[in-house]
Amino acid sequence: MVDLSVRIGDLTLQNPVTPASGSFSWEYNDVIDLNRLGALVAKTICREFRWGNPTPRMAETEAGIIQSIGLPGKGIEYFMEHIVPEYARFKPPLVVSCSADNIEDFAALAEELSKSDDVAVVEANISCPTRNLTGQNFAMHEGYTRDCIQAMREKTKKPLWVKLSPNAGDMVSVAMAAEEAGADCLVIANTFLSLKIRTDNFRPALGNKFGGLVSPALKPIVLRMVYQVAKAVKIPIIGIGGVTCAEDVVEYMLAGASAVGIGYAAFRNPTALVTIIEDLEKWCDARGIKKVSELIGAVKDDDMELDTLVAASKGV
Amino acid sequence: MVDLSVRIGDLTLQNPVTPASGSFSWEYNDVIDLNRLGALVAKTICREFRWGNPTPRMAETEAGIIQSIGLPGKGIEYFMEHIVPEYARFKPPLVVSCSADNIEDFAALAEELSKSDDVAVVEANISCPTRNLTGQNFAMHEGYTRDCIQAMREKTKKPLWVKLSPNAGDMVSVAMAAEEAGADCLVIANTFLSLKIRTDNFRPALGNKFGGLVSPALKPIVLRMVYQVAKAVKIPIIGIGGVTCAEDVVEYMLAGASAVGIGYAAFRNPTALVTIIEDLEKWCDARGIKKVSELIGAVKDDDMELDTLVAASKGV
Amino acid sequence: MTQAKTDHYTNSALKIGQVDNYPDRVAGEFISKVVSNDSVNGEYKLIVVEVHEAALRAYAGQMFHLLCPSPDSSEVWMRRPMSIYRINRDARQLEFLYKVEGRGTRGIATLNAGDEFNIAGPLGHGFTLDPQWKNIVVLGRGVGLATLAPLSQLAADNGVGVTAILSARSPDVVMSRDLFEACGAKVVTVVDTDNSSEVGNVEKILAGLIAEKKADAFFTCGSERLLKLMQRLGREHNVPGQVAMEQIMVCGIGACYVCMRTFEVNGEKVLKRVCRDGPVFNMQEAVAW
Amino acid sequence: MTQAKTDHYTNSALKIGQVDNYPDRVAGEFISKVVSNDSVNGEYKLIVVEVHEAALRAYAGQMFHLLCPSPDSSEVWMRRPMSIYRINRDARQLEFLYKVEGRGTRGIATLNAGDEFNIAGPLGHGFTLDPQWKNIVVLGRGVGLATLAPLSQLAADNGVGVTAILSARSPDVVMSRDLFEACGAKVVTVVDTDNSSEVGNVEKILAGLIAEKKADAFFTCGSERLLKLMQRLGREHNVPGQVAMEQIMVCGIGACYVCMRTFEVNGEKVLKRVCRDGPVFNMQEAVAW
Ligand SMILES: Cc1cc2nc3c(=O)[nH]c(=O)nc-3n(C[C@H](O)[C@H](O)[C@H](O)COP(=O)(O)OP(=O)(O)OC[C@H]3O[C@@H](n4cnc5c(N)ncnc54)[C@H](O)[C@@H]3O)c2cc1C
Ligand SMILES: Cc1cc2nc3c(=O)[nH]c(=O)nc-3n(C[C@H](O)[C@H](O)[C@H](O)COP(=O)(O)OP(=O)(O)OC[C@H]3O[C@@H](n4cnc5c(N)ncnc54)[C@H](O)[C@@H]3O)c2cc1C
Ligand SMILES: Cc1cc2nc3c(=O)[nH]c(=O)nc-3n(C[C@H](O)[C@H](O)[C@H](O)COP(=O)(O)O)c2cc1C
Ligand SMILES: Cc1cc2nc3c(=O)[nH]c(=O)nc-3n(C[C@H](O)[C@H](O)[C@H](O)COP(=O)(O)O)c2cc1C
Ligand code: FES
Ligand code: FES
Repeated sequence: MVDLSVRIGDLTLQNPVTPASGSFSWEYNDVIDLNRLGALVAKTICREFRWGNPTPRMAETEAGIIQSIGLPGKGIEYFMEHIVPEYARFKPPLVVSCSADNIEDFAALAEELSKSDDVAVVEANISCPTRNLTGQNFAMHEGYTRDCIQAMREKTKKPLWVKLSPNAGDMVSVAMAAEEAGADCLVIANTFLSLKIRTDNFRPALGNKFGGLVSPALKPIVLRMVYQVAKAVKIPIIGIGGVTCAEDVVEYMLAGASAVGIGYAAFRNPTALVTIIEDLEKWCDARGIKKVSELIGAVKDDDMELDTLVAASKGV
Repeated sequence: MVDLSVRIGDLTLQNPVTPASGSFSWEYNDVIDLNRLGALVAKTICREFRWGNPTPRMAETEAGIIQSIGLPGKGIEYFMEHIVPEYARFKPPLVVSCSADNIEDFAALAEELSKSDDVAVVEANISCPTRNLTGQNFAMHEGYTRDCIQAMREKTKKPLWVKLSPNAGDMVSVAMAAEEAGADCLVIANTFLSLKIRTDNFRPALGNKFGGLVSPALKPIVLRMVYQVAKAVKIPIIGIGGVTCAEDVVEYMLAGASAVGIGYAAFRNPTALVTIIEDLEKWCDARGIKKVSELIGAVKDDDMELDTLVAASKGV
Repeated sequence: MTQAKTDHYTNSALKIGQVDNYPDRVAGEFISKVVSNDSVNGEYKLIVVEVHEAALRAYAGQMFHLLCPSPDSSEVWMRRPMSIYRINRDARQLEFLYKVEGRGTRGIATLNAGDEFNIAGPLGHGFTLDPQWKNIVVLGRGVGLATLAPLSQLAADNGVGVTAILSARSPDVVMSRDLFEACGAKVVTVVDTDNSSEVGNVEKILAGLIAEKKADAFFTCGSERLLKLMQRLGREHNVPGQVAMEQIMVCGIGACYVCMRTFEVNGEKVLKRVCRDGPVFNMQEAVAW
Repeated sequence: MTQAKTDHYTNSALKIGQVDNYPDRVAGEFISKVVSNDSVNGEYKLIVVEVHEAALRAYAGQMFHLLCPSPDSSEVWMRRPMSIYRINRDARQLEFLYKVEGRGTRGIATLNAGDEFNIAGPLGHGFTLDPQWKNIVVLGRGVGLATLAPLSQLAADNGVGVTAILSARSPDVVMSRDLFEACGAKVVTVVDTDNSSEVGNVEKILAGLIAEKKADAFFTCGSERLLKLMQRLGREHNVPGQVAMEQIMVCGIGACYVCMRTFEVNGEKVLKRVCRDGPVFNMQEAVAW
C-alpha cells in the first residue's frame, strides 16, 4: 500500500489532498470525515468585521462559476475565540488563511494567529480578487509581495504559506520574491478575475461586478504556473485549480506540486475530497508506486525536441 | 431589420462577426459563404519560412483544447504572391496577422503587407504563446509593445490592429501603450499559456510542451479584460475568446467591443460564423434594436452598490 | 483524450443498501434511484426517489441539494436546492415538487424511473412547532407550496390544527391541496383569476383566523408580498411566525457564504446563510425584497 | 443560468430534405439521421446514417469529421475524423466503421436509430485510380480496413481487379471481407494467431503478386510496419502506391495546421496537412513512424 504522506517544509500531511480556503469549513464534517484530509483550511479571515459583497455572489458561466464573496467574517478576535476551537476537534493540521488591505494589518494577523497552538500554518491570502471593486491585490506585484511577506515573517515562527494570483503576468518573479522574503510554501493559485454581463438586462451578473472564475477548464493554465514556479523556487508548492479527480492530483504533482487544494469539486460533490484520496491510493497501488511523494516534479520533459506522439507510439 | 454594420476606425464591417486568426482560411469557402463575414482574417504570417512546432500540436483538456502550432508558413513573399490572391476573390476586407521575433522584422512585415491593395488591415500578433518554447512575447510588457507598434506605425498607413495577450498581468497598461504608439484597434485576446501532462507516461501532451488554451470557459476572463481596456482607451476593440453564440457577441459588445473574433466555435461547427450572424440579426430584431452598434459599451454598471438580484426581482 | 470523471465523484456517495460507517453523519451525498417523475400540471413536476435510509432523517423545511443531469450538451455546473416535499419513511422515499424553469430543473425533468440521481442532504434548519401552538396558519404561493407541504404532515403528527391558504394564478395550478386535506387541514384557495388572491382579501382571511384564535403561528413561503402581509399582521397581533427563504447557493453546507440574505435582529441588520442558518427563519427577522 | 447553446450551432447545418442554396459548396455540416449502429465484432461498430444528398459527393479515401455526443457528463470538445466506409447513393446513406476507443468513439457508440448526428464533410483528398492500372493490391490492418474498404467499390466501378490482403489479430476480427468479395476482389486473410500476418509472409504474398503482374499499384492503411514493407517492395519493383495516413485534427478543413505529418518529396522533408493534402498520399513520400 502506497505511503500517501507528503512533507510541506517541517510539516507532514497524511496525504496531499486539502480543501481550498473559502470553499471549506468544519461544517463539512456533517458529510465527510475531516480526519481523513491532508489538512484543514479555514476561510480567509480579516482583522475587522466585514459584510462581504452584495448579492448575487455567484453566477454560473459556460463551464463553471464566477463568485465574489468579499471575505465576510466577524474579525480575528471572534475567529480565535469561536472558530479555531471548532477546527481543533480534528486531527489534521489547521491552515488559517488571512487577508488585509495593508502590510501592517497582514503582519498583525500573522502575529495574532501565531498565539494559538491550534493554528499550524499561517496562509497569506495576498491574491483575493473579490476584496475590493477593482480586483487588485499584492500578489500582482513582486515588490508588494516581498514587503508584505517580510513583514509577516518577522511576526511569526509558524510555517508561512503564500497564496499567489493567476492574474499576475509574471508569477515566477512574484513567487521568487515570496520565497526570498521567507515564505515556506507557495499556494498556486487563487481565482481568475472575470466578468459576466447579463444579456437580458445588460447588467453585471454579480453584485460586486467582477468575480473570480472557478472552473475545471482552468487547470491547464494553473498547471503551467505551478510547473514554471517549481523550476524557479526551492520551497514546496500546493497546486489549486480545477482538481476533480485523482489523476488531476497526479498531474499537479508531476508538474512540481507537493499537494493540492480543492474547491469546486467539493461543491459539486460534497464527498469529493475523500473520494479523491481513496482513488489516489488505488491509482498508486495499481502502478506499484510506493510513496506518492515520488511523483513530485517527476514530469518527463528533458527531451522536448522529440515528437511525443512518435514517442507514445514507440511505447516510451 | 437591424443594421448589423460596425465601424472599426475608418473601416466599416458589414457585421461584427469575424474569424480569429489561425483558425480560419479561405478554404472555409468550401463550407460557408465567406462573403457573409464581417472580415476575412488570415493566419499569422512571418517573414521567414517556419516549420512550426513538433506534433502533437493539439490535446483535449477538461473543457477545451490546448494547441501549439508555432506559426508554420512559407514566409511573407510566398504569402503575398499566392495567398493574398486567394482571399482577394471575396468581398469582406482582408486582415493580415503577422508575427516576428524582433521589432525590425515586425516593421518590415508592416511595410511589405502595405504594398498590396488587397490587404485592408495589418494585425500585429505580438501575443502568440506558441512562437517559442517559453511562451514569452512582446504583449507581456508595455514597453516592448510601445516600441514595436511605433516601429510598425512608421511603416504603414493601413489600419494597424494589435492583438494582446491574456497572459499579461496588466493588460490595461499594455493596451494604452499600443494606443499611444498609434494602434487603430485592439484585438483582445490571444490564448492562455497552458500545460497538460499525461498521467500515463508522465510527458507533456504537446510536442512543444506549453500550448495556448482555447475554451468557451475562458470567456468571462477575456470579457473582463475587454471591459477594463474599453474604459481606458478610445480606439475600438475586437473581443476574442469563447464566442459560441449570438448572445456571446452581445455580451462582448456590451462590455465595450465593437466586433468579435471566433476560433473554437468554427472548429466545432464549421458553419458557426454564419449561424451566429443570423442569430444576432434575429436577437436584435426581436428586441427592436435598430443598429447593433448601439450595444457597444452599453453595459449598465453605474449603480453597482445596488443588489442586482433585488434589481432583477423589481424588473429593472 | 480526457477521461470521463463522473464516476469518481460518487465513490463516497451512499447508494441504497450500502453500509454507512460514518458515525458523525448529519447529511450525506446519496445516489438515489428515481421511482417516478411525473407532471403535476403544465409547470410543475413531482420526482419521487428511493434513497439510503440515512437520507430519511430529513424533516419539514429542510432541503436537498440536487446534482442536475444536463438537459443539453454541457454540464449543469452547480447543484440546485430543493425543499423536501414529502418524506415517506416506510417506502424509503423522498419527494420533490419542482417548477421546470432553467437548465437545472429542465435537466431533472429528463430523469426516468430507474435512473440514478445524486442528491445531497438533508441540509439546513427546517420548521419547528412550539408545543404550545394548537392551530397554525400556512400561507403559500407557487413553488413556496412545495416547501410548506411537509408542514401538514408535521402538524398532523403533533396534533396541531392547520389552516392552509393556497394562492395561485388559477384554480388548475393550485398544488398540495390533497396533501393538506389528507392531513386534516382546512384548505382555502385564493386565485388571481377571481382576484381572491389580492393582498386585501388574504388580509381579511388572516384577520378572521386571528379573531377565531386559529392562528397561534404563521408560516409562509414563496411570495415577498404575502411575507410582508404576514409580518405586519404578526407584529400587530403578536403572532409568531416562520418563513422559508430562497437564495442562490453554492455549497449548501454553510462554508461558502454565497447564499446570504439580510435579516433584522433586535433592530440590527445581519446577514445569514440561507443554506445553514435557514432556509427557515423567524418571520419577523426576515427582510423582504 | 447559462443558456443551452447547442441548438444555435446547427442552424446553418443542412438537414435531410433542406434546399442547399450555396453554389460553392464542396463540403458541408450535415445533420444526418442514424439508420443503424450495430456491433461488427467485440471492438468495432458500423454506423449507417441518412444524409442530405450534398454529402454523397464523397468518394473513396475521403473522410468526415464527426461531432461526437458525450458518453458521460462533459462534452467531447473536438470532432473526430472517420474515413467513409461505404457510400450508398441510392439510399442516401453513408457508413462509418469505427473502433470504440476513447470518449469520442464511445460517444458515437451511444447513438440509436433515429438520433441526429452532426457530421462535416466530405473532406480531404481520397484514392485515385490511374486508368492504366488493371490490377491493384490492397493491404490493410485493423481500423485501416475501414479506410480501404470503399476502394473495392471504386475499383469494381472502374473494372480494375483487386487482391485484398486483410491482416488482423485473429480470424474473427477480420473485417470488410464480404465487402471486398462482393465487389469481385480476391481476398487473402493473414492473422497473428497462425503467424501468417508476419512481415516475412506478407512480403512473400506481395512478391508473388508482383511476379504474377497482379500489382500495378499498392494501397495501404493502418500499419506502419506494413507501410514500410510496401514502400520497400514498391521502390524495388517500381510499383506506385497510395497510403492513407492518420493524425490528430482540429478543423479538418485545412486552416489550423494541427494535423501535420512529415513527407519526403524529391529528397526534401516537407510537412503536409493530413486533412486536406491527404488523408491519402503518394506512398513513397510518406514517412512512417
Ligand atoms: C431552500 C430552497 C428551497 C427551494 N425549494 C424549491 C422547491 O421545492 N421547488 C422548486 O421548484 N424550487 C425550489 N427552489 C428554487 C430552485 O432552487 C430554483 O428554481 C432552481 O435552482 C432553478 O434552477 P434552474 O437551473 O432550473 O433555473 P436557473 O436558470 O438556474 O434559474 C432560474 C431562475 O431562478 C433563480 N434561481 C436560481 N437558483 C436559485 C436559488 N438557489 N434560489 C432562488 N432562486 C434561484 C435564478 O436567478 C433565475 O431567476 C428552492 C430554492 C431554495 C433556496
Ligand atoms: C483520416 C482519418 C481517418 C480515420 N478513419 C477511421 C475509421 O474509419 N475508423 C476508426 O475507427 N478510426 C478512424 N480514424 C481514427 C479515429 O479518428 C480515432 O480513433 C478517434 O479520433 C479516436 O477518438 P476517441 O475519442 O475514441 O479516442 P481518444 O481518447 O481521443 O484517442 C484514443 C487514441 O487515438 C489517438 N487519436 C485521437 N485522435 C486521433 C486522430 N485524429 N488520428 C489518429 N489518432 C488519433 C489518441 O492519441 C489516442 O491514442 C481515422 C483517423 C484519421 C485521421
Ligand atoms: C465560493 C468561493 C470562495 C472562496 N473564498 C476564498 C477565500 O476566502 N480565500 C482564498 O484564498 N481563496 C478563496 N477561494 C478560492 C479557492 O480557494 C480556490 O483557489 C479556487 O476555488 C480554485 O480552486 P478550485 O478550482 O478547486 O475551485 C474561493 C473560491 C470560491 C469558489
Ligand atoms: C489552432 C489554433 C491556431 C491559432 N493560431 C493563431 C495565429 O496564428 N495567430 C493568432 O493571432 N491567433 C491564433 N490563435 C488564437 C485565436 O486567434 C484566438 O485568439 C483564440 O482561439 C481564442 O478564440 P476562441 O475562443 O474563439 O477560439 C489560434 C488558435 C487556435 C485554436
Ligand atoms: S450555499 Fe454555501 S454557505 Fe450557503
Ligand atoms: S485539421 Fe486543421 S489543418 Fe488539418
